[in-house]
Amino acid sequence: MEFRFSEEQQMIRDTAASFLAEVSDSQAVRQAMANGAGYDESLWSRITEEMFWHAVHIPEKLGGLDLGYVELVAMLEQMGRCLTCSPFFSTVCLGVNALRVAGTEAQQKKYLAQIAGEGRTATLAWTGKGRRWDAKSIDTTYTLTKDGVFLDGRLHYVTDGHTADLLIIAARENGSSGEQGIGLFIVPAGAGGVSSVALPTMDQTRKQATISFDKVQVDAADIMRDAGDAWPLLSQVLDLARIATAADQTGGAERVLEMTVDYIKERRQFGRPVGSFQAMKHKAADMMLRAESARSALYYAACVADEYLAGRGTDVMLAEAASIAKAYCSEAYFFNAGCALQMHGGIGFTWEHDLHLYFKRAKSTQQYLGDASFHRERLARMILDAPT
Amino acid sequence: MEFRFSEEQQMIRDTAASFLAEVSDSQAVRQAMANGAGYDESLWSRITEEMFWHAVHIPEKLGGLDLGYVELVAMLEQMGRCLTCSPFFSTVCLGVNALRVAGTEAQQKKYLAQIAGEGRTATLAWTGKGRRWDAKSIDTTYTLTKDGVFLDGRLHYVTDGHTADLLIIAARENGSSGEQGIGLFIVPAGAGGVSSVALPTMDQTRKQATISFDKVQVDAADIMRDAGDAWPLLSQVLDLARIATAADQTGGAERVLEMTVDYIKERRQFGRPVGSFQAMKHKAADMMLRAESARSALYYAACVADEYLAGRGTDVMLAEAASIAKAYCSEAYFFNAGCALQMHGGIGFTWEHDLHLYFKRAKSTQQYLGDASFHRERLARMILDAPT
Amino acid sequence: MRLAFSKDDEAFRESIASWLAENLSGKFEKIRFRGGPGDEHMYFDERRDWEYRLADGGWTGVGWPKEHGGRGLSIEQQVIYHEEYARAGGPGRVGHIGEGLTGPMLIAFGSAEQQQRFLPQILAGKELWCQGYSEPGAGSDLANVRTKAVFDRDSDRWLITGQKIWTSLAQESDWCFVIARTDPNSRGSRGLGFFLVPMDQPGVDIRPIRQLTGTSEFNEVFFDAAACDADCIVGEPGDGWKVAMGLLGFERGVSTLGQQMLFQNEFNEIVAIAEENGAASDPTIRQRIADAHIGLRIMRYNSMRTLSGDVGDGSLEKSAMIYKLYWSTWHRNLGNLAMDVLGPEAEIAETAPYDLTRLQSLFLFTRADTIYGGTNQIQRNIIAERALGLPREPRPATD
Amino acid sequence: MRLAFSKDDEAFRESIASWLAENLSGKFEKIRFRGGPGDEHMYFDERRDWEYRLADGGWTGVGWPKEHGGRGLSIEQQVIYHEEYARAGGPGRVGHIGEGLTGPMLIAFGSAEQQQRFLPQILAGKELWCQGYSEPGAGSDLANVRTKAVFDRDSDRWLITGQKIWTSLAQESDWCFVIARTDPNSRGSRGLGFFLVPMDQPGVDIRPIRQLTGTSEFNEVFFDAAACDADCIVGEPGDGWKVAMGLLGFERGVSTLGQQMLFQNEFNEIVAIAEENGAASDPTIRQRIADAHIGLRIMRYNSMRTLSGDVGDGSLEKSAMIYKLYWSTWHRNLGNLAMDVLGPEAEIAETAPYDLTRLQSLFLFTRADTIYGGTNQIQRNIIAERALGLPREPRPATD
Repeated sequence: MEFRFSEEQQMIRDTAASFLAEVSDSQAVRQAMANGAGYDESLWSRITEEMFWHAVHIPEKLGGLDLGYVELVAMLEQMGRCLTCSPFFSTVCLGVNALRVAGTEAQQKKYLAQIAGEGRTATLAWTGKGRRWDAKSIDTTYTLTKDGVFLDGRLHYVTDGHTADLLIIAARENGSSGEQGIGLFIVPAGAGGVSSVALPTMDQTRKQATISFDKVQVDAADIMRDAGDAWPLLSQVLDLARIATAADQTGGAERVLEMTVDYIKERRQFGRPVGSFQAMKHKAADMMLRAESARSALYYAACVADEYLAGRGTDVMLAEAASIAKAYCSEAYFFNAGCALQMHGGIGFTWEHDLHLYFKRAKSTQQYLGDASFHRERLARMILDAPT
Repeated sequence: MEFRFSEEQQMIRDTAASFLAEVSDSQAVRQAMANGAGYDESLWSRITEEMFWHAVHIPEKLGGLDLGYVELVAMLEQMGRCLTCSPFFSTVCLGVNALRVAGTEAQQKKYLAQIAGEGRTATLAWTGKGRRWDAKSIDTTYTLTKDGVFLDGRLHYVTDGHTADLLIIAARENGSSGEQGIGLFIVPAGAGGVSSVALPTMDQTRKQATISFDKVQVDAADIMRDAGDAWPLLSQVLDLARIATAADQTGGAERVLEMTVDYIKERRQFGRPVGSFQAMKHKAADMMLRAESARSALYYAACVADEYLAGRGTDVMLAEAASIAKAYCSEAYFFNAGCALQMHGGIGFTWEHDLHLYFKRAKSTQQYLGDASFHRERLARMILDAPT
Repeated sequence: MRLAFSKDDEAFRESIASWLAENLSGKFEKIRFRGGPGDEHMYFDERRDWEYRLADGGWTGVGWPKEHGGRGLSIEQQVIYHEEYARAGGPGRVGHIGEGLTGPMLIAFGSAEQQQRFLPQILAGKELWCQGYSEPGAGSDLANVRTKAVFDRDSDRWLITGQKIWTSLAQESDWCFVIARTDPNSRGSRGLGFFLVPMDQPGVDIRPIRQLTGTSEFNEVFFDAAACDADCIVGEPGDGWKVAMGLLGFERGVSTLGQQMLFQNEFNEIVAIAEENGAASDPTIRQRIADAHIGLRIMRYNSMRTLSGDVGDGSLEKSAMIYKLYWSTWHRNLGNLAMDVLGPEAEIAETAPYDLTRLQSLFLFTRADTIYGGTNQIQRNIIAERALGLPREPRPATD
Repeated sequence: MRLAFSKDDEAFRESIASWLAENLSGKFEKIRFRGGPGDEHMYFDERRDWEYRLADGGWTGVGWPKEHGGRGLSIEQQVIYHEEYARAGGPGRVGHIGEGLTGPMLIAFGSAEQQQRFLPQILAGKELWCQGYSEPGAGSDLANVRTKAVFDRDSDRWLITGQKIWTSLAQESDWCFVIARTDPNSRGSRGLGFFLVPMDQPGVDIRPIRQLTGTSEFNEVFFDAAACDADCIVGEPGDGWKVAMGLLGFERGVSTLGQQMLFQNEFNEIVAIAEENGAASDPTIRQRIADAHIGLRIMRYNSMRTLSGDVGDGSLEKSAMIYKLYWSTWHRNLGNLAMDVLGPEAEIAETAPYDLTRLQSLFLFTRADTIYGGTNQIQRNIIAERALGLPREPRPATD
């Protein structure tokens, strides 16, 4: 048992911090969020070619760095601190995870190598319109015919869905319901019958698209594992993505605290720094409690993800750790960002100040893949309704 | 529209305050809570003979004062401030209300006159063991035979159930469920087959008993209105009792704020009154916001109760106002009492200090007749599930 | 205590309701429910026309005394007026600062000449007002005013120089009331004057502030020797703080009930969405919707108690003093609830690049509710010190 | 980072688990899960016997260095020890103050003679300790010590006079460590001494404090020229504050994990009740149970991070500094949850007149968690000033 970054992990974290300070400052973020793709191509090239981060947990034999989830999380935390705009999350935390969890050996060989080697981007699309994040939200259908598998439907809230090269699609067998009949499929973005529409979003640093499937034919080789029974696999992919999201949130929750502490040390009112008022100090202490606890929840979940990906942990452990991290970090980030806005007063309300970007990202990540109340109910099922 | 005490109401409130200051101080409360009955007989005599409060909203023709719910609430608020121990709540807010709402003319004539004239006490018993406060909690049964009606079962959490002269019992027709098959019955405490056990309670200022019914025969004349279909009537009685409870809570929520403000003005630490620290001041402000808002919710509900008892308001209006008041005042009192304990530090933790009596009463009244979450769900049904 | 309105009052309700039904239609149909906080920039011209229509009908200044051209309505009828106005979807009033602040301030502190000069124009909807209170660097420390007013004997005018911030509707306004320092050697709340400054002059420069919503309801206003006639100071030099504080008190009047009806409309919109998208069956959302409902009802009861002058135990003071803290917190929570009812759909904006939906604007804009007009922290200080008598923060030994 | 324990550590786990299974039985069966906070007065004699049994097995002072008679376990094995102890229902330790505070304090600050005199007795469970820190009137202002220590040359002893409060287990203790003022002209944290005072002497008077639970875990202790041998001062006169502050630091060690296992037992009891009485199907209770679960797990991860010495960004300091605020708030909420899971049944006490159930005691006793050992307000000040570097409250200009 050792619950701290190793020296190597520490180095990865520090490298990420200094790289991002250079390439993902406020100006870079604002440029990226205003462009249609939602990220800067040249930054993505530097990430994939110079840093090779996108291959962080792709196995060595497929051209990856073969590092673990703790290392991934260390990078994501720094990206959260900087509001980095890139297809990193969708490609690595949705695409690579889905391939690692649900891809056949052949699919992994082909697609993970493509991602590692060519910097291709990927994403996962699975929900229909609505406010659910469970199996019932899946309403795109697949139909098995003598000519192969066909996908039909519209997928919503797809992170980077308008730019990803590779789409991993969850669909349900026509007529199935709930957790039954779910299949996962790999579809190139350019396949016939696929169309995507980018949507304007309140949080401009995390782009979303709607993707429509009109009788899209899927190669037999691109049907992922356990088709018809793939909900458990998808659920594990989602849990890995939740831990990744919690990393972004933890970084943001820390960063807004720092911004606030810096501000209230300097800002003077009534003849003294506002940071000397107890109301400010106590709120800052509450923020730190949350930021530190978010880190603990996150690092633990990252360790569990490592165990799981190494085949040593169970899906139940993964689900529990992911729900704890996502529930806690979602609330911590939103709480901290809200306090930060309040403690900055009017200045934090301006477009020029970066705070609103954090506040909006706190809200969008809070909702994404289930908010705290969703995950608490999920944990309650594990605690209270589990067969004894 | 006038939303303030009239001069007469103000006078009633002031009279109550000064009377209770004399007869229901800390020492009186501590003596009463330590004795078996839970109240001091001589205080009850003064209330019934000298003040005539127990007859506050009994019609004049039956020997009562014929005042309204606003006046009743004004008294209860003062009792809450003083933690007064007496069978006032059970007799007036359960017994009299039940007779007014569900009693036949003959029953009102007989029993309200008994209460007004002889100071007899009464209570309402309706729930079985468990944590529900809806119709499903009723599990005492009544059976119609050729010899009359027979009651069987055990009733829990009965306020003053071990001392009340008159029991009003809710029971369900054998085999019925939910809101169907409910009847209300008047049973003298001494009737054959009735036995009661007083229970030790965490809040010693509000006594409870369990009452057992073993084939208790009820006079035909003591079957209350709408037997078999009396849930709506019972529900209205409960709503009136909830408003009365909210009055007790409002009084308590105000009183603990005052105690705290007095204490933190005097208590010095770090060379200054602790009340000059922002953490204390802001908490006190939050307490005041709740105490004032509790009053508003309470007085509004009292007005609605008056309208209802005068035949001008609907049961839906009553239910809404009661749930708003009970939800808000329950949380306000518990919040304020909890803050008061924290702000008093060690001294508030001692048996000798009265604060714990308020804290415990805040908890017991919070639970009684449904906590805030129960009432919010009830309101949600009105807001969201009502047929449009 | 009684809840019912008198027959006269109910008849009055009928008259305003039918007037609104008749007039708030046709070309005004599209401005129904628009122009509230965070939406103030929308349909400005139409709402200006609507102000004239209201004035023609005699529905401006309904609470002002008759001798000043108002309608002199009783509290009850003002309550009814605001209820019906909001129920009908009456748009945010472009003249609300003039009617709600400048007018009552001039009635209380202005000279007869000032009253005659300005009040009729406000009632007619012809002159719009904005306010020049906050300054950059002052924030919650309102008395920390750096804007200067110097009397120029040559032109017989006050010349105002300084910077104000968070001024809404500055571009649309004809006049601005400005608090400025008349005694350059003074500090804090002494030595201030209260000025009525025309906006259409070279010395006034308005720069919109782009807010987190992407829109610009607020402005910075730069005064560079902006001129103000000698008779456009309210009271004497040095009276500025007194006038400013009196003016802040007007914000807690009957119009709070109108504000609450707008809140009710927002709440209803959220409930309708919850019923439509299934959020209404989520138990935690149900709790929060009920909680918002409770909060809004009690906000109303608090106001009714204040308006009825419930003075027992000094409660008038108390129920009025909690008002800002109460509503701002409630409203901020409502904005968050709106997003959580919507779920992931909450992220999707109206149109690219960044036109937000009304509920997104609500969510973001309500974060300012707990800041402007005295932050929640300042409100709690005021409550603790004035209503509860707790000691002030000791002055620091050294600055 | 890794979560797994080594094979050696797992073998160690096996050894302590089987020792406990073997020994915590028979006459000790009834003290399983007893004697925790709020329950410290229960089964004292049996728990004292249990302390001897632990000592015989070599299971006291497991974290103390070997050269001082301890077992010198690694952090990992201490974690395991506490986990297994709590899992087995090991009772609240009567010797916990000696083992957790006095021992480490003497090892850090005591003389060799003091170490030889006291440490073996603590390890053997033969001498029990209590603490004399708080004083009435001082509250959170710990440095406001009024108890005096005067050196009496005739008897070659220190004479202690003053009053301490909130001293738990005073009646059962052989020794008390006392912070007292050695320099009568000093104020605040200067001029204090740290004394080891025998309790069984005429100058010591113990008066139980009846708490809101009706029970008396805490005491007032009056010292009236209580004698303390010259060699029973730790360090020099004037060193008292340094020793006291060092000692406070020991409270955040590995034993926090043991505390958490007790919390887990309480949580499990509440879950079992919820499953039995139907609360488990109440959506708001489900949310709160899940939240308590989340809170407890993260409390553990926070401790693991502290114990692993995660020093990146000074986080060691940070994760340790939030500990008290975190657990006290969590525990208080758990007490409230227990009541709400029980519903109306929560009111019913064990037996008349006023013997409370364990969960009622939990509910009431946890209200003290956020007060003693530094209130939540003090904790937030410390976090803000020491971890975040925010300015101290300015000293008042006049007192």
